[in-house]
Amino acid sequence: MPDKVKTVVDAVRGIPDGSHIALGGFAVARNVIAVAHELIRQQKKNLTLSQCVVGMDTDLLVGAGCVSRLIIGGGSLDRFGPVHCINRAREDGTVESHDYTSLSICFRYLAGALGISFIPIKSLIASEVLDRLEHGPAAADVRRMKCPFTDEDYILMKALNPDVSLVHVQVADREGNCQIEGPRWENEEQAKSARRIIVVTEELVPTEYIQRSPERTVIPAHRVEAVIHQPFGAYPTAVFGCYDFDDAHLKLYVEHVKRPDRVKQYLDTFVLGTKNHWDYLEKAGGLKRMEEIKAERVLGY
Amino acid sequence: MPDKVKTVVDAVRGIPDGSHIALGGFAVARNVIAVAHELIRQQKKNLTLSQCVVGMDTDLLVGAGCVSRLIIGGGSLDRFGPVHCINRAREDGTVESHDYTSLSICFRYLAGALGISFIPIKSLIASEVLDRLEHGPAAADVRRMKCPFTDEDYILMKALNPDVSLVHVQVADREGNCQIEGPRWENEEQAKSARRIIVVTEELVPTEYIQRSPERTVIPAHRVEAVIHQPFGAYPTAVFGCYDFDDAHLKLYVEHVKRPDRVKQYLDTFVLGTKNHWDYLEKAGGLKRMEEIKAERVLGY
Amino acid sequence: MEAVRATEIMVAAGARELRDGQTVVVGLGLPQVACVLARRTHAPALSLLLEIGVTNMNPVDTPIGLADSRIFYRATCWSGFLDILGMNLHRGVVDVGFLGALEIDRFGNINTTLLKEDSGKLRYFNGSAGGNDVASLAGRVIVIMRHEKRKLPTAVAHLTSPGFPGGRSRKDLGLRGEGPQRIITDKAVLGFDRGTHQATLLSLHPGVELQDVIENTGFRMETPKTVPATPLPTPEELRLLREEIDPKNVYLG
Amino acid sequence: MEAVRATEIMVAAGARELRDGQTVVVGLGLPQVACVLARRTHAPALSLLLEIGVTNMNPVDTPIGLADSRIFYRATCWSGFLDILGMNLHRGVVDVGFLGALEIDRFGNINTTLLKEDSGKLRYFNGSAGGNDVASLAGRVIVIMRHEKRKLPTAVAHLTSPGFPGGRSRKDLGLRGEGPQRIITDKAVLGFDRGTHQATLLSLHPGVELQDVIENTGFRMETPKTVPATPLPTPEELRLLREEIDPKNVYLG
Repeated sequence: MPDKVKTVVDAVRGIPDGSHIALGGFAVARNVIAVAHELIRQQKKNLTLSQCVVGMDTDLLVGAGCVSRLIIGGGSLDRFGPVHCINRAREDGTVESHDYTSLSICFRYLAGALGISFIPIKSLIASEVLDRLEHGPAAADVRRMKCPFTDEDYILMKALNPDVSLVHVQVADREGNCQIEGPRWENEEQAKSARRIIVVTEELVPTEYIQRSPERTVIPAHRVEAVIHQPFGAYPTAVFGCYDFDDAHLKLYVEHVKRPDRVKQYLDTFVLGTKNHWDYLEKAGGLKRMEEIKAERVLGY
Repeated sequence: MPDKVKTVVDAVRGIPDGSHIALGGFAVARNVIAVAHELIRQQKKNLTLSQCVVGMDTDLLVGAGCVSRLIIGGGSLDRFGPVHCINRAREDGTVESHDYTSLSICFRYLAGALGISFIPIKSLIASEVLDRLEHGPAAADVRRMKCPFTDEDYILMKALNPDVSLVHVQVADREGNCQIEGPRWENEEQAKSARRIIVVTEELVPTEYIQRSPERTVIPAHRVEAVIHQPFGAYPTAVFGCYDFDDAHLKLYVEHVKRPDRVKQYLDTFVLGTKNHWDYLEKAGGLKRMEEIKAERVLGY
Repeated sequence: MEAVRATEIMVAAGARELRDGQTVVVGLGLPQVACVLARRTHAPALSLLLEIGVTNMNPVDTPIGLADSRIFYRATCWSGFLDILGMNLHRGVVDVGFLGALEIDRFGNINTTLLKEDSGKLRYFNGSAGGNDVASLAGRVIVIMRHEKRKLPTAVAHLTSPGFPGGRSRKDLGLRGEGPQRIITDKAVLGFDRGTHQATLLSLHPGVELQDVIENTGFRMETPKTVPATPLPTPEELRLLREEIDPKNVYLG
Repeated sequence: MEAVRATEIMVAAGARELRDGQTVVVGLGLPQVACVLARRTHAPALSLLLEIGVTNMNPVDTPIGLADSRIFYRATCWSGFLDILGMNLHRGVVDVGFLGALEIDRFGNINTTLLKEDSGKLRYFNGSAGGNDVASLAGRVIVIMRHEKRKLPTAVAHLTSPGFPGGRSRKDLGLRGEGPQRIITDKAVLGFDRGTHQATLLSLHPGVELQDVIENTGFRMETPKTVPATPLPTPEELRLLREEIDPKNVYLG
């Protein structure tokens, strides 16, 4: 099998403006920070981002002005606060937001992953979430239908097939076989629904390691286009079994982004003002800080 | 959590005649032989059996006259030959057979597992498989439909929700958390589509063992009604990591069932003529034979 | 012994809503504390599911949210949304969904999406996440929240998750499950009338005046002639909460 | 060196239909041998998928079927039908499906379900399993089978898996993929006319007479004026087949 290891710079170069990108993060866990930063450094524009529950990765990209459309189920940065950039962009109308629910986004990815162009759901019914989808920019993506077998009311949703899916994993081999530790939220359906899959891995392992527990392979090599090897690539969000979130940095992030005039300052310091992810990690505390948040063997955090 | 360990006798007592049972076997691998035998000993009648790819478990139950309806994707005993009892029952019309494909049965289970009452598929189209479903006893379970989003032609299928799902696994705890080694065919969707789940496990483990690798839990405890602990419970079919199929016994089985007049002889000797699964294992070669087919640590067979 | 706090009455009331053997989809915070309390007392076989894909976790440190690795610890199954919200919640095997709310109205409709400021400007919050899914699909829905007039309006500013919209029956609307059954606040426990589907007062927490609740509720509410008192947590429940379940007062403080 | 056997010509012809980097859903027997040969020669990045839920296995012993643990060995992913047939085949990322057949007719329709005996009695066989799914959904379908008149009828006794039913285009019928592209037998390689969707003769295996093929084919078939010869396996291909891939002649014998 071919070696698919690429630099984040090269991988991101291959993502055109206007792409629909599915992001693998959830709140403050396994966010694709390394790729989000590079998308910002390369000043990508008009991206559509989709995600079941948004995270810091989406908030960063919206804050940097890379995004024109969101297809999401909701979300926050857990106890660190709301996703200020996303919420503000929805308030201002600078981003067109298609607001679903966790399961309805997951079902749309599932349909995309299975190659069925629609899927029924019993969520959304009798809610303003549905009203806004039906009477807003997502009108073409939802329909009402009765089950021909049971006569039950359903909402039909159109499959989601992102152009690119970005997922952060603990372990991958050079061919792209990926294994995820801990809960996997929508990562499998999301990845397999996409036309292209780019993964970021904490650790590169020989294929022999993958073959020791093939039941743990969530994304198989033949679907993967590129593997980016970036330790602490999800920092300051947590990667189970590798490192905890950095609460100090997350607080600093929220302190900045909750004020529109300070978003730029955060981005200038930690993204645009850094050459690459290693440089960013140095600025964020370097080796000493990373060792402090490194996961303990038994607990996984 | 409650202890759900039961004897196969008690578990099978709770399955009424006429039930729809989903069987977890595939050809000559991980068949639910221990439960199939007990269903035969207790002379269950009018069962509906469903399975993506049939195995010896289904063939036995059909051969013993317990079955009135099959909902299946096809299948054989691999190189050991066809499923003689099933094929003969279809030829004679003694069993009503709804013949689908591997994926369409899997999709029907998936819909059942997700609680959606229908699911679209692009298989079956323009085939006599579909004609026979539409113009036979499965007419109420399939419909044609155009996708409202893409205008593509689809077959809609009704969800499958078996009364009971029987799955043979390598490892379970007393509460019912189940882990499967090797490929899982349709076991997860099949189990989760059913109203009741009864599992047979080669080995009972403490919950702590399950907690060491929770990502391997395919069926979680809160869905499981009963756990039957039966080593070599799938014999003479194979259980990856535990034991190989017994080719001598499978040949003996096929030699018997290919002749209608000798089916009874096999059943009398190995099922009705044995008190329980231990007694059957003794008759089939006992400890020495089981040690011969026991899996080697690295290869898993 | 320290005086009983409102949060402790809330989680004890929440725990009492749960039966042994039930399956519950839960969010972090007071709902999760209520479930753990139930599991440690009368409902040891309660199954706790987190939408992210965690079943029956046994954390030893206090997590700050669903994305916190602390909440993954010693789970018996790690899966994902498709399993928890699809193959359990949508499948119809979740008995109880525990939710929080920005606002909940007299028909039990929940808003977690946005509020309108006096200036008319919209302010966005977390949106649905799994909230709409749970409210649409769980057997029973229990809401735990603070009792404030603005959080209990006649009609929510945005109907994110349906209770009984328009006072109509769930079945007529095409919704599954029995919908919201309880609103547990720091002052009282509310239920829903089976005919009108409107919120009614079930009990007042000890020391809370009826007038206080009426003034701090944005909608008109049926009240029984004599309002029962919400039972206090037992000494054993208080001990468990204070010494074992949330000793650092992360949620109860 | 031993004379080249028909099975060896068949698997070499099958291997040559595969491009490097393609994803193939394959059954056991000659199709799998063809894939392994391709992977060992010009297509090292071929991905092999088994419907049961096995990806890129590296068996060291010869398996007797898909349910044989020997075929699970050193795979890079174990999953199930939903992944292989759903998230790969139905998803549209499977380039080639390799099938066997009880019968295949002039429009490439496959029967694996039943045959009618002269007495009129039906005899059932394996049915579809993944066959209909592969034929309906894979990018290209390649069939490997023995060349017998009764196995190549004008119309199959049961249309299990569609090629171009009624000679109609796949698109008009609502089918995905390009349908059957090759029938590789022990005598010849057949293709399909892009206009009429009928089977045509592409090449004869060395030593086979045209008349032999015509007489052993149940339908009338277009034949080119000069029929090319199917290329023989190269010495290296023969060495691999005989010494490494199937030394015990389980499939090639």
